[in-house]
Amino acid sequence: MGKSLVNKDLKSLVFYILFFGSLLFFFPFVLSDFRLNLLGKFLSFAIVAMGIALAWGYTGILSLGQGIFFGLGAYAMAMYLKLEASGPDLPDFMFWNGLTSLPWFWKPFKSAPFAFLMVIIVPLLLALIVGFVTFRRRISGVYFSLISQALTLVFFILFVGQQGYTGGTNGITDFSTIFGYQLFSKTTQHLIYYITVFVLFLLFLFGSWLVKSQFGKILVAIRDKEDRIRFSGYNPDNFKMLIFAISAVYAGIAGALFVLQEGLISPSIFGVVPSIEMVIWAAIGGRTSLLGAAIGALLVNTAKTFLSENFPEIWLYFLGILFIIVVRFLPEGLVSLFNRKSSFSNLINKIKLSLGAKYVRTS
Amino acid sequence: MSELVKHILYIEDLTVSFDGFKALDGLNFYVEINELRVVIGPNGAGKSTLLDVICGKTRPEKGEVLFYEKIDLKKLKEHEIARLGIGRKFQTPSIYEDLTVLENLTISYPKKKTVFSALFFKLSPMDKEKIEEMLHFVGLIDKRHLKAGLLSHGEKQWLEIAMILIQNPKLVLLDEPVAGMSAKEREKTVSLLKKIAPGRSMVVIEHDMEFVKNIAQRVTVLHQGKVLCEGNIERIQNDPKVQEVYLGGYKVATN
Amino acid sequence: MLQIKNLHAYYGESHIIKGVSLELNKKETVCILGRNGMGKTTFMKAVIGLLKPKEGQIFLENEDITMFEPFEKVKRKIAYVPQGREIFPYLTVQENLEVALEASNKKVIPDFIFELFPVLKDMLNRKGGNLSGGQQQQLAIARALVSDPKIILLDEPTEGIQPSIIEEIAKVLNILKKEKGISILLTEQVLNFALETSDRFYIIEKGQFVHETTKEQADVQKLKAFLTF
Amino acid sequence: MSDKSLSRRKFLKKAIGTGVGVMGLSLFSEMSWINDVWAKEDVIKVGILHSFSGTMAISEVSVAQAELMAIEEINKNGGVLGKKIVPVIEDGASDWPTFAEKAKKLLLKDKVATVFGCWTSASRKAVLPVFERYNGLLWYPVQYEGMECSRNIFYIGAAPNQQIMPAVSWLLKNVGKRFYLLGSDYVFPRTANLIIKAQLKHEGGITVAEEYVPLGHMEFSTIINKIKAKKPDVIFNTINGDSNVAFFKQLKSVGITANVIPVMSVSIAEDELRGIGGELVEGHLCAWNYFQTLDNSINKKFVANFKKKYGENRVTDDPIEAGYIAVYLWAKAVEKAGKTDVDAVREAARNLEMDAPEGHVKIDAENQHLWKTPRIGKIRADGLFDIIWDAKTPVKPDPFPALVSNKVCNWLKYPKTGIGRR
Amino acid sequence: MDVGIIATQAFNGLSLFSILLLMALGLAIVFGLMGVINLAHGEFMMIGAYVTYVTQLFFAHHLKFIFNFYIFVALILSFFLTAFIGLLAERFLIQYLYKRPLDTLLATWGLSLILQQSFRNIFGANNVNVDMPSWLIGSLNISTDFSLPYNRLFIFFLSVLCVIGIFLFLFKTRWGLKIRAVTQNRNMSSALGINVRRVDSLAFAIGSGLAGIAGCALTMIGSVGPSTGQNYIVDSFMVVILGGIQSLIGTILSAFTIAEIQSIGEFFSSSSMAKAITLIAIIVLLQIRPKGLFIIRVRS
Ligand SMILES: Nc1ncnc2c1ncn2[C@@H]1O[C@H](COP(=O)(O)OP(=O)(O)OP(=O)(O)O)[C@@H](O)[C@H]1O
Ligand SMILES: Nc1ncnc2c1ncn2[C@@H]1O[C@H](COP(=O)(O)OP(=O)(O)OP(=O)(O)O)[C@@H](O)[C@H]1O
Ligand SMILES: NC(N)=O
Ligand SMILES: [Mg+2]
Ligand SMILES: [Mg+2]
Repeated sequence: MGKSLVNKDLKSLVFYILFFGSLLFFFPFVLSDFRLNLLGKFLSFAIVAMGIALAWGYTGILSLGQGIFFGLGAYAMAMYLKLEASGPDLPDFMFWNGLTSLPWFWKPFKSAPFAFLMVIIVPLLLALIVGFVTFRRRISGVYFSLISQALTLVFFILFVGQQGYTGGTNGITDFSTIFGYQLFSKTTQHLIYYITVFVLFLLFLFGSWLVKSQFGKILVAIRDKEDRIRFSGYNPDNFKMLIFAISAVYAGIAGALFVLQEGLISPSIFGVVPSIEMVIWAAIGGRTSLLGAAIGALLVNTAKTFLSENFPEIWLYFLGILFIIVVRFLPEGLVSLFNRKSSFSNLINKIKLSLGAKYVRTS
Repeated sequence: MSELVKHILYIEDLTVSFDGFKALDGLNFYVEINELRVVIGPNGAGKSTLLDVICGKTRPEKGEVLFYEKIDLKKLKEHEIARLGIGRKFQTPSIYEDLTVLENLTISYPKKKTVFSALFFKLSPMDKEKIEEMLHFVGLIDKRHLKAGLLSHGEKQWLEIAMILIQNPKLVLLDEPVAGMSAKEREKTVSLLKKIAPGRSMVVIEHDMEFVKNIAQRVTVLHQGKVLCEGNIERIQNDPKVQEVYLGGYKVATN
Repeated sequence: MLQIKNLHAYYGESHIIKGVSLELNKKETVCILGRNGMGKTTFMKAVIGLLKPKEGQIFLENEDITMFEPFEKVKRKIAYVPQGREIFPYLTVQENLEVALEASNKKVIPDFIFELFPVLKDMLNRKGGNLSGGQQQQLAIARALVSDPKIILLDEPTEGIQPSIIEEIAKVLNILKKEKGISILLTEQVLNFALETSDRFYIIEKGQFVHETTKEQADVQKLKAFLTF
Repeated sequence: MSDKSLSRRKFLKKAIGTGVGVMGLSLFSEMSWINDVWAKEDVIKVGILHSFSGTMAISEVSVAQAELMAIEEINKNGGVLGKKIVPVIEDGASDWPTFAEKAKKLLLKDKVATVFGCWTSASRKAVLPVFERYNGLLWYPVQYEGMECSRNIFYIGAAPNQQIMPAVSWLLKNVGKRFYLLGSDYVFPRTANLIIKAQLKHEGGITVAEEYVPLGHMEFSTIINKIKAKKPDVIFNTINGDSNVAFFKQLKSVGITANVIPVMSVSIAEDELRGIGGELVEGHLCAWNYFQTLDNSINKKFVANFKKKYGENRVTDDPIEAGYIAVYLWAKAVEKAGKTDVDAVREAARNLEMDAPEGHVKIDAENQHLWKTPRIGKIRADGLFDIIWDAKTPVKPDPFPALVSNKVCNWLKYPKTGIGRR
Repeated sequence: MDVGIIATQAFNGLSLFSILLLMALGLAIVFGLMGVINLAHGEFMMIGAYVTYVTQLFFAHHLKFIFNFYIFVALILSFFLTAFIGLLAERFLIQYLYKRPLDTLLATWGLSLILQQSFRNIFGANNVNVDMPSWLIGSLNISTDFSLPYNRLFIFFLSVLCVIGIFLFLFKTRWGLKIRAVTQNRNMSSALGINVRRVDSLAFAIGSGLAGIAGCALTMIGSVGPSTGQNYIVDSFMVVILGGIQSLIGTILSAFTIAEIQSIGEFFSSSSMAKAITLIAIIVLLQIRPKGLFIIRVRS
């Protein structure tokens, strides 16, 4: 037993090194700038997916509102960038919406440190509030998921409606510099790519540490039997709030990195659809594995780009079928293919179960 | 704790009703510190409901539920009650199926249970030893790395008992701990309970009279949400009302 | 009636039932005794079809029903009382019972059910999930009887039931056997109950039968020994 | 059974493995050095960037078809500069960041000479910085709210003074003063209404209400009740997409026909009317620069070709026509410049004129918008229009109406930013 | 404000109520009872809508003389065709996911993408136009400024009919009982002699069929396009969630609550704000009743 454990750890270690090594030393040298920029964007998505793995995979909280947090992080960053791009003028969209002066809540975003802080604080606070009003009232499972979906819609409507303050449907776009450097110069973009990889790595380490800790075990226990954990003396509400907030912060940070590379943010990210897609990334890759979820985000988005570029008129079929196949046959996501042998045979068993022995239940 | 406190559990006039049906009906129930109390009674008498109220799962309609005669349990949440030192085993085994046996015990271990302490929690070698010992005791040492969901019914029962005991509670509530256990395990449970009994109070619900006889000091019989009769096992066995509503012709062999 | 030949069953890759053969005759009660985790429940599941056996055969009156779905077996008059009750929590007691009419040719719940379990009569409109543990167990047995079976599989039926009702159940099982000609396959850990109701005994250990005896020949001490070691 | 499941197992293993492989490969195939090895044929690549999926596909697919038709026609006549035009089609998927990504891809990876695309203002705003950053060229085919001035975009649809504002003036003169403004919650309607309100104030009209519905809104009964309560003379409709169907159906069912309160729409044209049903909207009004029923030979040929290519039941409309002529305008500019270089084409396009299905058009030298003729049509039962008014001559485009802005867009006068003060 | 406006507004609330109810009814079975988070519910509605479109075309071309009655044929066809497609989805996809309810969300999302694209490829990216039968155009005039549009009255009665039908089916028939049993405990139902596969398929098919009926009805007031279905999905789920899963009465109650909040809110503010207000109100209401307005509690 001990031996195979070591083996497994060694194997994963090799895998981690390969993964992050190739992000650092391989892709930047073989990909064109455009593709590297895409990859950087996908890496920011990978961060969202890791957050989802923490909340959903480990704790059983399926949030269909990650787009909100991603969006808030992105808007915080975009507000700073927009102010920097506008110089002394009012941002263009405010002007054509008839505003005459900068709204008070925009003002502090002139400061980069403040904006960076807000990238974390705003999602964190909102998640804590949402967590407070739902988990405390023991709203969980599907209820929570669908409430978070409704919230997404609320945010969408509000951001679209407050055009003068948010840029409306257009969102915030047209940036030029960051700290005075050209945002879209080759060097800046390369640097941002490396920062993204680095952040991904840090958040991966942090997440791994979390799930290995006692805290992580309690999360799994909550996923299993939330009611029971109370009788062991834990208050699951607090645990859930914290992990949900952490996953929100992951999304917020990802949003900020996204804006830096995409050069725009719009409320469409608050839409119901992007939030569902985020969950799908994690599911496809493997919701109970941080790196799995991250890889899911990379693969799904690569596939989406590849398919939509090559089959612009019918790519949705492929994507739809891909989702169905993975969910149907790989409930643990694609990582289960790469895991130890025994997991692989587990998968085979699962397939077998679903093909033949439908009534087998393990409870 | 003041010298005068005699009862760890002080319940008076407790009433619980569900849509008009009174599961507990003005129940008075007192358990002394360090007492092992057995509660029996017909199916549906309200035994599990009583435990539900004590550990905060069910809120009563009226009545007093005091811990050490002064802490009002009605006002507390489940985890707060658990932290006071009240551990409960459920009627059907309730464990974390996706965690290993070992992890099930580790998270039940009585250390600070706030969010932040959990982040930095580490078991000391002594704690580990205690857990190992407990695993040995309940015969799950070989299965400690197995996912708990894969245990058989009886093994799950054992695991849950171990989880309660490792919490080292002042008051242990056990709902039918030997249901589904084989004779051997029943005997083991008896000795286990006897071993852990000193220094703590216990309320045990059981239908297995053999088992009851082996552990009981004082037995309470509930019926229709009220106490029907209370006393030692002989007295209970010979009470005609108890025989009528509960025992039937059953007689525990005297050995 | 029921013949089981060399049955093997697995959970995933773990081999739980390892070649078990058993015969259940008409008007007979057979009891499988065994300690925790020895495979009693797994065996029952394999027989009723909730778990598909990997190897071996099950015959019902010479028809091979090994790979039948549970409902097909039930239609052939086998009833099953699972360990853990498995009551429909959101259905009323009455509805819980009515569901079982599916496999019977009757339209209404027969009265004898309520004679056997008078508690249920008072609770017809209560949701199954709200019954006490013992009440649920009674409901589970009653539900099996509603379908008017020829064979009943009972997985630890006395768990959580008060002594007087255990006695009742023992009586009922004996009556069913004698008067209705029902065959019963039972798992138990409580020897007293087993001795009161069963004609033959098997001891299961680690998925295999290690001892077999009839009531007449039964050596109680020996059986006890099996259960305690 | 176990045999069968074994082979199925193998199959699945393979299938899933292949799937993963394809995804991995797709990443590889995008690596720069592989791209460079790709054969370079002597053609001119242009981008078609529209939504082929999502909500906006409803409108954008037809425009893309018109653009493709124009490309095909030009190729049939020998192409531009003797080379064939090859369209690279990308799906913006009704999602603005996707538009931006695809725009980058077209410019950086495919290195297209120009791009025809977008519909919503939001998608245009999303790609605008991309086109400016990489000095690409976008031909935008839809009417819009103005307030924009980019040297990398040619605006082929109407500016506010070529559609909305003439429509308001006409309504004030011919229908009444009390306007009920109803639009989608969205940039174009909100900005358009800003202009309309200013204009009403200026020309003596009254805004009785201003109301926005979320995109995709389906339930108009309450709004219609409000309309009844406010008793406007006209409803000025800037609703986009799906919701129009619901709006008109429900309006009709409570008996508000064009005779009672006419609706003037600026975001629906013949193509959308197909999905609403002519009887429902008969008698209501739309303002555009082009209608399928325009009576001139160029248009007749255009309509005939379009129907021949895409089906008899298909119709043409303003954005479709704009998409179509955008391709011709670009081709003309390229011929004039003698190369596809963006700066050269932009210079060549100044003052470029053309006889289009909508009549004579000209690219404004100052602001890169198109001179167009405002028109108003009345919807017939067959979903086409009777043209009841037109401005007689093309109007100079003005992206910054003086009523709401003191800016002007003039690249000749302000070569740095294009924007100056009035 | 005069009486007519107020009366109309009251009727609008009722009308929205019936529409929401119709939309949510299928979901109440598929999601509320079976636990399948069917994100393709909107697309299933669109199947009904497109069936109506095709039926209407057929009648317009071949059965002109009875064109006005096409809607009844369309209702029936919508139900059965959508039910059939639901059946296929259940057979080939959903049945494997009953143990993993959250995963149904992902798989049905894939399904909805495929369905949307199919609509686009079959019927074109544009909206299609469904002509109403002439007797559904116009309204019953009670007074000069209070009138009840026939199409809304029709939908109202249709939804009442569907609710009654489903209610009787679920609670008064053996099949209904079986559906409820199976959705609570699949294994045990099988062990009591129920052919679980059949019941699952039937339940899912009926839920889908109801979505088809809703889609058919909605052609009378809304548009029919490839992605129209997405607009309905959040609303439908909110109705079921607020009502409390497992409870049909709850669904009715919640449809009513939501409709009233929405239509009153809309009258006094704007549709966008009303929508946001409604969603927030739902969240607040769930604070007070975390498992829905009407929930049957059981212990374990
Ligand atoms: N939520 C509820 N709604 C309605 N009745 C309930 C509810 N909870 C419990 N009851 C009823 O209350 C009574 C007491 O139940 P309880 O579980 O306490 O019995 P018990 O003494 O533990 O029985 P057992 O020995 O069978 O476990 C039973 O009749 C049960 O049906
Ligand atoms: N779903 C499952 N997956 C894997 N292993 C299982 C599963 N369920 C049970 N087991 C294992 O199978 C063995 C037999 O279990 P089973 O439930 O049949 O025992 P049992 O004899 O009924 O015990 P008990 O008296 O405790 O009910 C046990 O060792 C258990 O750990
Ligand atoms: N430009 C528009 N109609 O969005
Ligand atoms: Mg109990
Ligand atoms: Mg068992």
